[in-house]
Amino acid sequence: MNAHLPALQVVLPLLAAPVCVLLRNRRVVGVWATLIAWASLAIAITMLVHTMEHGTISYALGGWESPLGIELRVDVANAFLATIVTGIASIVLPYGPGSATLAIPQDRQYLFYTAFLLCMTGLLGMSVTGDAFNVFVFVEITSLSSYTLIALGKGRRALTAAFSYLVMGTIGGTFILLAIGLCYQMTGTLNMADMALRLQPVMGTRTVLVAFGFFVVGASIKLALFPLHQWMPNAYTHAPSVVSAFLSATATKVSYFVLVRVVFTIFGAAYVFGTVHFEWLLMPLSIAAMFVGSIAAMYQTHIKRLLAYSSMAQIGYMTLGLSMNSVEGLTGGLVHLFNHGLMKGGLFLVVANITFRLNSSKIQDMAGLARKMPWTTLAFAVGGLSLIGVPGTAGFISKWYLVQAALMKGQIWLALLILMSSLLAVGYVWKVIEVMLLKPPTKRVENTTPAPLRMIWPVWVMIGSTVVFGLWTTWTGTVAEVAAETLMGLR
Amino acid sequence: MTATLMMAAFFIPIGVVPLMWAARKMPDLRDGLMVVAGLMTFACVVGMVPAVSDGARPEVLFFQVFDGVPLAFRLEPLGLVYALVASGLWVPTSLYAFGYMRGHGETNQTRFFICFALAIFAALGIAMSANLFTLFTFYEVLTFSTYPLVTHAGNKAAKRAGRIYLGILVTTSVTMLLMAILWTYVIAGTLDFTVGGILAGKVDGPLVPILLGLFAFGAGKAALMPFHRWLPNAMVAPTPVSALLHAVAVVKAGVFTILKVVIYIFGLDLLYTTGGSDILKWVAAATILISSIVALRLDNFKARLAYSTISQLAYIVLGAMLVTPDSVVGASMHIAMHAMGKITLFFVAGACLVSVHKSKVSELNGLGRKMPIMFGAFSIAAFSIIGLPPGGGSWGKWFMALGATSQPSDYPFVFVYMLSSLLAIGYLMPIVARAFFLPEKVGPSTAHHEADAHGDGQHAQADHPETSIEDPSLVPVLPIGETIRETHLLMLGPIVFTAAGCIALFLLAPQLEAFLRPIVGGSQ
Amino acid sequence: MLENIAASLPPGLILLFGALLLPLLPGESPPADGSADGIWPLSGKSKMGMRGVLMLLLPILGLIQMWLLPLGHSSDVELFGYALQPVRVDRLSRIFGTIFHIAALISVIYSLRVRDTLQNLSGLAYAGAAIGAVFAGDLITLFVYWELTALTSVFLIWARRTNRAARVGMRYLIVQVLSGVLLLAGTLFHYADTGSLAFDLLSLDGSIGHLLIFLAFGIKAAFPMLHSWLEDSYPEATITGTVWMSAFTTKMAIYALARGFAGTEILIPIGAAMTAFPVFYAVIENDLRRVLSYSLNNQLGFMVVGVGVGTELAINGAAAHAFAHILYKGLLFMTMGAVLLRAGTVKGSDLGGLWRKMPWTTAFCVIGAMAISAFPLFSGFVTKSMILTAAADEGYTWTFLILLFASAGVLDHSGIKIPYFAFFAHDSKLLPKISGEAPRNMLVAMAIAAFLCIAIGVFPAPLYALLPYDVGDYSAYDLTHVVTQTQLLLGSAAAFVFLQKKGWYPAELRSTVLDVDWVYRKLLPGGLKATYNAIDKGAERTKAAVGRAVLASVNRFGQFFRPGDRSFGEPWPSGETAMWAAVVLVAYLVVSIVSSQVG
Amino acid sequence: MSEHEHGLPSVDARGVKRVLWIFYAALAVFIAIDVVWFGPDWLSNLGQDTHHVESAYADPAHADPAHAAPDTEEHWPNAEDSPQDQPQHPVGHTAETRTDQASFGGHKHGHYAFEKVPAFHALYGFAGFVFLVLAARVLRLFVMKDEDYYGDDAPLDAEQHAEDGHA
Repeated sequence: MNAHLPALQVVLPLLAAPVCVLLRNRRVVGVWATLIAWASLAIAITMLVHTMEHGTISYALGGWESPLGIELRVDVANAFLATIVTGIASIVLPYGPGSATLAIPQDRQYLFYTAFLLCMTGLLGMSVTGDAFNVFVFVEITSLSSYTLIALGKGRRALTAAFSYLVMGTIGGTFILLAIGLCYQMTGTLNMADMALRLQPVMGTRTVLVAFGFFVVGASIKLALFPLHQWMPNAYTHAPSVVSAFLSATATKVSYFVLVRVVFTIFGAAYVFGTVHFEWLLMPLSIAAMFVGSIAAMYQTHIKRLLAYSSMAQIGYMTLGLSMNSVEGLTGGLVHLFNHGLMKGGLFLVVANITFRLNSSKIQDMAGLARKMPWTTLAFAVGGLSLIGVPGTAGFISKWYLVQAALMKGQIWLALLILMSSLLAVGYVWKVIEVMLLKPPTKRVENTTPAPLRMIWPVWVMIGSTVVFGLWTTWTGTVAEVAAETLMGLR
Repeated sequence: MTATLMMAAFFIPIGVVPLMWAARKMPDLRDGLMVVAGLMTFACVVGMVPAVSDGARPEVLFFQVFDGVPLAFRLEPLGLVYALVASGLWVPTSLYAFGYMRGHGETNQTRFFICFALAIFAALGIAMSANLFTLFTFYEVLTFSTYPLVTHAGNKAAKRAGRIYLGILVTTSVTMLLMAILWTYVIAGTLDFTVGGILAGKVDGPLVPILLGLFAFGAGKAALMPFHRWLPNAMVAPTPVSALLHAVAVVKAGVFTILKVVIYIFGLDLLYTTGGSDILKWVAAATILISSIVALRLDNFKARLAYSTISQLAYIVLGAMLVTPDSVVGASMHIAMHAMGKITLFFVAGACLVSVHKSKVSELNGLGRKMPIMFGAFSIAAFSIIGLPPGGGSWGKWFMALGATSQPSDYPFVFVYMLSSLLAIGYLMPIVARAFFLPEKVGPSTAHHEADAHGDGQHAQADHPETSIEDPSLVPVLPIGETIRETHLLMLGPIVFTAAGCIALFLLAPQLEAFLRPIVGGSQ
Repeated sequence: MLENIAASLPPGLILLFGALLLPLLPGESPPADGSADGIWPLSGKSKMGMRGVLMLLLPILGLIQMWLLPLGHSSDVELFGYALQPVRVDRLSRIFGTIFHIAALISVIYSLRVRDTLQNLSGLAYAGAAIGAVFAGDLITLFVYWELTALTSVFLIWARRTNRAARVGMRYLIVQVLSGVLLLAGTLFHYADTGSLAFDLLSLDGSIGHLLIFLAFGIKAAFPMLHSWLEDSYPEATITGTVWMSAFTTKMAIYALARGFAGTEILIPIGAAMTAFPVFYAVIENDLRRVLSYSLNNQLGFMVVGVGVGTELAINGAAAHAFAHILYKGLLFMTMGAVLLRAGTVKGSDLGGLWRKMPWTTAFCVIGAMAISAFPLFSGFVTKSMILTAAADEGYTWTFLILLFASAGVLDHSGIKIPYFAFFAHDSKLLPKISGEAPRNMLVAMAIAAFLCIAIGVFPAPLYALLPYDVGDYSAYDLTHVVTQTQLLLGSAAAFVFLQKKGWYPAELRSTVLDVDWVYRKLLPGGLKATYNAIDKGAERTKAAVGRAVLASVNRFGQFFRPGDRSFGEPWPSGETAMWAAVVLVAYLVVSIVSSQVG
Repeated sequence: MSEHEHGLPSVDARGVKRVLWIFYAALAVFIAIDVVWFGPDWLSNLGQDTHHVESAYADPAHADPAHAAPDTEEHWPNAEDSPQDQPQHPVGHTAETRTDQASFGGHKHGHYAFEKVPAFHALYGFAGFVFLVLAARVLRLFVMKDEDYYGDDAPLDAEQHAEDGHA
């Protein structure tokens, strides 16, 4: 049974998506999608446990053995990622109706679920596949469905945002396709593991160099690495909040994972860091992302855009972890991938609650909100503390690993930069908290009521888990460390 | 058994929070809950004293967080003293706070008291932590749980103060304290507080002062100059906050951290032999003197006390940096001594504000005639802060200064301690002189509400209502005889209690010293 | 059994804690405010009340208790592992303890009508602390009492309730506590050096600890240059406060010097200077209580010389002189207090002819003046001569001559100037306003002191029996002593007559006379103020400049990030983003090429 | 003039003179005692120094207090009241040298030759007093200032300079 899980993981949401179109009824569809997400989560967790205990699962799709056939290859890292994606989906989907009622006409809500499930399929596919071309396919599935999801947002700017994302996403996808093509040209295989083996003799060629370059830039666009992040703020701002929550927590993360895969599995650390010195490019860009993203966030007047820029900064931490080329660094990156998913997802859900009641995402409109929506405000505060990296929250754990990695490499200046950039988070988080806590309430706030319970509990599941995973790191820390070791080939 | 008590003491303050929230519509019940919780917590902490005094070191391990770094608690004498101070002063402060908050007609009292309980919870967490990670965790909890207290007034001044408060505390703790902790972790592979230190033999050369500096400045709550600005700014908070948190729990968390690091992370021998603390000694000495001089010139009552606190904290830091057994024990004793004295002073400052609407030193003329008990208590506490018998503060200073006689290069610090006593007289005794011996001024008083306590020119905003008595049973004066009109009993009681505590500490100092001696390897 | 009870209690504590009972007893509450010039009004009625009874009882009980302690009695305690000796009774401490109790009793009688209980409380506690100090057998106990004397006595100044008194009190307190902390620092060093805290002969042996302790004693003993706190504060205390203060602090310091630094030769020139320089100031000072303060300083000089000489005779002389001095100086301050009470001022320039209204006070003042001038048959004569003889015995010729000169000076400022300008000379304009003689309790107190001045002068034997060392057959009353001393006094007096007739004697002028306290009252504050202002101004300017610069740069910075056209906070057009993709790609290639060159 | 203003008699000039005469007489008597009683004694000893006790400090054993240290334990007579058990004084000097000087009468004694000069003390007192007063007058030129020179009577509030929250 376990052997079939990787296939099931991808196929289940893929098959469930068209069913949504058939069902149509928004309530039924909502329940259906939620069930699928939960089932996927169960599969992902099973895979994760299995891989932790028994090692990699390899599944030959259609019985065609690799390298000729398509291989689904699940190691701890893949399973970890799949768990994140399905986990976030499991929380966001039950929440969906609340947000959906606001943003999307009722008769078209089944489309939301369809697109959502397709998006999930793409993300899971990217997570579990061992085939390079498959990656491209799933990237495109993800991208196309997410354009749809973003375009579902209210107002015309959602369309422009989606379009802008489409343009950038297509460029990214094309770059990835180019890279795969070049690699195929050099190796004649599409299976990643096989490709890695066959690349070894031709490593010195320009073609490989360029192929890696295209991979890097393509993936960087997808994961919104500075300065290729431009699609992101608009997309997150204008998409329905629930979509922002899901995408911010998963899409960029999976893209990050693809980059990690490319670096370690296909090209290998020796080539990437030894020959090309990719870190010379990646590290400055990551640091710039950390600072520019946080500073830009500080100047935002809309809370969703603020969170989007914050995401850009947080992605900088992850890529920084990658650029350190050490188990600790990569562990930090992967832990942050998980933790940031939780907190940013949670925060976007908080925002969804607030905009649901206030019908505005302007920070100024939230004055005195603490008195009217205490639990929501508290959730924002906890999530914000996690972004800052206060101990006891998940954000602290990531920071700990990253700083530790920097110190172990003897790069004290880097450790200091990480810590200082995390301070900038205080700036943009507190900008909001101050308004919510200390400003006298506006009329709009005075007339509002707390969000309904069905919208509060998913928020608190996400936010609560940032606290849980901020103290109890056995799961995240260990898994991420094993995943990092697996990726780096140390296991 | 002791471990059970420890966990009880740890969980009661946070356990009472939901109950208080549930009772938010019934202020009397809510406040009663807090007092009960305070009494229970204190009882638990006191209950541990005999065992710890006999050498027990109760431990509780929650779970591993990082490799070799668990969330764990372990109580030793220094931590117990800090816990005793924080929990022991919680009850009187609660009572005082009821009188103050109601008498002053403050809003958002539930939020206030809940944050208060959280702060105590964090302080106890700090006191009992078994390693630097646990300590840092609760250190930050303390920072954030006190933010709503500092900004309680909600006006512009409070907002500004809140920014400075958070800005300095978070900046220092993240860029320096956390850096130092991680650095230590990378070097030593552990963060446990260990008798004799964990860094001995692992660091040398300039790394010792650098690391120690990161710790000392990183513990921004210790308000070592130049990271002291948050403390006077935090004085916009309601006085109970200034009293318990910004004179006791929060600032002591800073110096407690420094002491813990010096004793259990570096170890006295390492610092003494390498001279790693030489620079910081001078920083602390400069802080003592400069802040005292600033205090001399301040007219705002609470601001003056705040600078006095900065100076007193630097005493403790200097005591720690002298790294002799005597000075370290003295510094540890001074945590309790200063807490008891300074809380009294703040109580009096707050009572002046609530009862007679005076917030400036120059407005206190003649108040001692009206309120002899209160200002008598003030005088005793002031003696303690100055370091004069019969105030407990004199013993702390004795041991710290004794530590400075151990080597000639430290001799100047003996004089720093002595000179600072004189400066303390200069800024505290005029208050006594004015209150008791100058005729009361007639004319409009300038302070009507807390916002003015921070006299940066930004006066209260319109959103802060004029002082009104929320509860008519709490008229904030207690008439005794014809001319004497003391402050309300809910405030006067705690004031007398803590002032008596100053004298009690003077008498109990030998026991305290014997209790603390094991932390530097002395006999039980 | 009585002895056992007495032995369980350190001397001084009866006064110290008994005083705290005063406010608890029923008594007249003080009026709402002080009188116009800050002199606390005395009760109009002569009702003594419960408080008065207690006040009288305390010194008497204390004295009895002290005398029940046998010589050699000591109590030992261990504190922090230090061996402490809170009580040690020997002859030196007993004579000081005795006179302190007597002084307390006289002061109590003098203060009986003071309705400001705080003054009485402070005075009694102050006396208790001073008594405790002279029985302290270790340095920590000494320090505790040492500081307590400062803390309790400052209220006697502040009790005048004027701005001036508030200032003076602060200065006084700071100097007194400076002495205390020096003692503490010295104790620390002494302990670090020797591991002992016992208070015995310390001597100046070059160790920093002993030097600090010496300075601490020196401040309270008003050594030259360290003295001005005395002249600054004593005249500013309340009427009764000055009487209390004149007895204890300085004599406690003399005791401490005798205990710790007997025979320290540097004390001889110090003491000699102390006897000499204040007399010049006393001549030109207008405030008669300040004149007495200078005189007090001068008398301390004699004692310091005695301690410095350090022979048995000299120590005896110092102790005896302290004993006698407390009485006559107290007496003189009491008379001046009475004048201040009735006339409202003690400025020489404003007084004169008061003998008409206050004959008894005048008589007591003259007795005090004769005692301090050391006329034969008065107490000063039998004690001062011991010091002079001891100094001469040891061959300190110059010291001897200076002491002789100072004796002549004493006659001038205390013997002549005080009574002459207050009670005689030309009649004051204030005279009609003076209601009459001092209140009866004050007169009683003065009478007791005056009686003792004469009694000691006539029958010195009981005092001699109390002295630390056996006096042997020393007698002040041999013909040489009497003749020479009388000659000296009469010769000086003749000079006064001569100068007065010539019109050379300086007139009493309203003025302030500068002393070394100018340094910390004018020079330092002025300098500090200038520094502060400079710092403030500088800080303000820097703040403004930095503020502007920061604001400008933040604005510029913000322009770049704030949402708006072409800023970072706003997404760019897709084309531009695509261009950035190309840029990153190029950057990648550059990096990889460079790295391949390098690597 | 004060007589009328105060309604009180002023000091009687004759009374003062009478007192002064008594005073002069007393002075004369004491000088006479010196000259008549002690005079011959002085003349016979002219030019000789009287017994001059050497300073105890001339002896280094006495001068250096460290040598006295062994005695310090029992420095002050603690246990005993009786003279014969008097402990050693640290400086080591005793009352023995005083025995010949305690008598009332006989010859004038003193430590120094100059003391035996008749009326020395009277003259010294006179000269010293005149010097003192004249020197004080000179001193006055330097140290005398206005009565409110220090401004101590001003209200205390003037001393608060700093803005709160300064530094």
